[in-house]
Formats: sequence, structure tokens, C-alpha cells
Amino acid sequence: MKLGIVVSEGPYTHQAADTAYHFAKAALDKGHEVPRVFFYHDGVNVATRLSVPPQDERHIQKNWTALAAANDIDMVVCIAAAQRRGILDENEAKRQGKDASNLAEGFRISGLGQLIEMGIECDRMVMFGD
Amino acid sequence: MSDAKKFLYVNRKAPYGTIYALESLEVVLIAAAFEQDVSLAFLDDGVFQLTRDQSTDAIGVKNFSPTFRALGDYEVTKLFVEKESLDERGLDPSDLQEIVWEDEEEDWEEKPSIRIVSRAEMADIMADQDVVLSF
Amino acid sequence: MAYQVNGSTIEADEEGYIVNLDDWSKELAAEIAKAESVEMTENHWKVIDFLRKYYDEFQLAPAVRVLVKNAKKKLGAEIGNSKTLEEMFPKGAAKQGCKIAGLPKPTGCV
Amino acid sequence: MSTLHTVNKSPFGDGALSSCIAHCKAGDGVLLIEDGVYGALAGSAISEAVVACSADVAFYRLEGDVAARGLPGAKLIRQVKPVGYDGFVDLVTEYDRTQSWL
Repeated sequence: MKLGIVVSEGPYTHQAADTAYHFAKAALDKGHEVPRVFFYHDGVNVATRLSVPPQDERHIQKNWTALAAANDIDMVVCIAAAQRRGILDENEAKRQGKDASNLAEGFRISGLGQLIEMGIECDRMVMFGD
Repeated sequence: MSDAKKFLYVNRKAPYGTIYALESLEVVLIAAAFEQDVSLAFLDDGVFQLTRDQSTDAIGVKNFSPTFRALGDYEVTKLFVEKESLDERGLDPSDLQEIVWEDEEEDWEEKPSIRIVSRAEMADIMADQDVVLSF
Repeated sequence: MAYQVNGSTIEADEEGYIVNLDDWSKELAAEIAKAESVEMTENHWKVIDFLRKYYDEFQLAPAVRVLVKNAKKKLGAEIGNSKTLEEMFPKGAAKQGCKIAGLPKPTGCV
Repeated sequence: MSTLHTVNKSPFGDGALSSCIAHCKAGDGVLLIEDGVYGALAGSAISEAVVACSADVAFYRLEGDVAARGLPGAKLIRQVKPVGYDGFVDLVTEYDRTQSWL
């Protein structure tokens, strides 16, 4: 089956990004497809490459980046939510006149339409948030 | 519309204290372009999103309550509000703002978008969906 | 980037959207239009006026199809059709219209 | 056509589990995850409602979250069945849709 996942809460503050990660891994291990993960609300903060957690803690962004690379997951960060919270790729940084970008590898910034499209195309959709 | 999916946007949180209500509305406005069957559910504290006379000047936050009245333009015409949730909060349907849509097929007659439903009806509506998004 | 109107400087972002929505005036709109190479006709002003009223009422810049539908109803079919609106605002009636009307920059969400 | 509901909040500070139970239909499933697993405690203020609902709704608890919070097995409502993340995935595919009570 095709399972779509939404992460709508920030990393470290809330468990949602962790639960979603374990769920995605388990789904892939069972042979399901996870074509896309959509990050919304504070969930967009998972996508900053500037996060530096202590060595004895999990690195949420790196975990997602690795999982996506190994399984060809399209990780989409909502542009409207990202702009509010200062998550920018190089193009957006240029477009908005900012001096830096911070989007981690494996994520891309796009519109909410990608969330609706995921709902249309996946057999099931699961939301993780607060 | 036969291959359209039924999308339900469930709103259970009050506005302004957190951003969920506003960002839910943003999703709905985009979703309207995808020609799916869109319904909104307001229950628990979500009913507070629709109260009249919201004025945010003093808190310096954008007042997005007028945007609900634009939903008809976006062909979003089903706003289900749970009666028990209103009752529990001492609210009455008349405490909610009027939201209408214009029926093109009936000479643009204005029809109410807000439909007050019982908890049991809300459960039926939820059980009748293809995709449920929660905010 | 910035616009000059009656001797004062109005701040805008890289794409020409004004930074403070309160800065808007008809004179400024004319300057923005000039920068966009849009020649403002009476019909252009009608659309700009419609966009500002819509935003005032709903706190929302309408999606292009909503703009077309409403322009047809409020301004007549002569203006209110996507072909005419596209000709009037070659870079997109919603996008370019909103820029000239001094509404928030669309987040480019779809 | 039945629904898998997920609840991720403690029932002692939030109405999500109560609201979920009030909107469940016979044949649905409820999976308690994250802080929602506190809803699996027996002898609590909400346990009677969970047990009553479990007559026609299947209840599950995510084991990793139960273990993380040190909930003693002996104190858990027996009708709330343990699942791992793989069981979570199975439930999502077995039910027709998932509704998260965020």
C-alpha cells in the first residue's frame, strides 16, 4: 500500500517527528511504499540543517534524511509554514533577500498542494502532531 | 466528481492561542483548487474559531475570521458544527458568524454554509470520508 | 528595491512587493505598474479597486479563479474573464494585480 | 468501512480521548500512542469509559511508548492490546482510514 505521512509538530519539543519516523521505517520494512512525507506547522523545523543535538541524543533531521535517501521518499516542507518559521532553501533565500539558507539535504520546499495530492494518491494518510 | 475523494478537515482547537486554526484554513483554501469533495468539521474548542466579533487589534495578530466568509467563493460550502460542543461551551448557533455560499444553479441564491449537527451525525460524517486531516 | 512617490521612498522587497501594506496609495500603484510595464487603464483601476475591497472584506487575496468569477459578477463579463485579465496583467492577474493593489505577496502555495 | 483513531495525549489533561470515544463507531479501532498510552491505565478516572467502549471498539497501545513511560503491565486495562510499530502499520492498512485526534 501507499502510505502518506504528515508531520505537523516540531522536533525535540514533541514526539511526533520520532513516532512518524519509526512508523515510516516499519512501513517500509513491511514492503509498503512511503512516497511522500509532508512537514507542516512547526514540523517544518525538522528540515533545518543547523540543528546540533548532543551526541547521546538522536539526530532527527539526519535520521529523516538518511531514511529518505535509502527509500526514495519525497520529503516536502510547506512553503507558507516554512517562510513564517525561517526555513529557506537557496532559491527562497534569494527570492526573499535573506543572507542564508538552512534547508537540509533530502527536503524540498513546495506548496500545500503537495499535501492534498498526497491525500489523493495514497491509500492511507497518517498525521503525527499535537 | 465521481473519482473525487472525500476530504474532511477536522478543527478541534481554538484560534489565536496556537496557529493550527489559521494554518488549517490555509490548507482548505488550497485544497479547494483540487476539485475534491471538501467538508470542514468544527467540534470541541474548534467551534470557537467561528464566533462573531473577533477583534485582534490589541494582540497584534492577524484576524482571520473574515476569511471563513470567503470559503463560498472557493466552493467550500459544508461547515459542520457540532451542537454538543457549542452547548458544552455555553454557545448558541447565533453566537457564530454568518457564512453563506451562492448557489450558481439557483440564480446565486445565498445559502448558509454552517450546518449544526449532533455528535452522532458528526460521527457519521467522519466515518464517511476518504481522508481525514486534523488540526 | 524601492519606489519613489512624491519625494518619499517606499520600501519594497526584491520582487517589488511593498513591505508595509499601509504605504499603499494610488500614486504608488501607478509607480508599481510602471515598474511592471503595465499601462493602467480605467479597467485596470477597477480590478485594483476590486482586489483591495476583497482583501478588506475577507483578509485574503483571492486565488485567480476566484478573482475571475467575482470580477465577472461585480465588474461584468467584459473584464471578468480569464483572457482579458491575463492580457491586462501579463504576469498573472492575481500575482501582478495583488502587487499593484498593495496586497500581501502570495506564498506560492499550489 | 471503519476507522483507526490515534490518540496521542494523556486523558488527564486533555479531552482528545473522551472526544474520540464519543465519536467512535462499532468496528472502529483506537490506538493510544505517545502520551496517549496513559489512557491504558486501569483504575483511572477514564478507564471505565475505555472498558465500556471496548465492547465494540478495539483498543490498542503502542508498546514502545508504554515501556518508555514505565507503565507497569499489571496496571493496564486488559482490553487494550499491545502493538509495536509494525502492528501500528498493520492497523493503518486494515482499517479504511486513519483519524488522528491531535
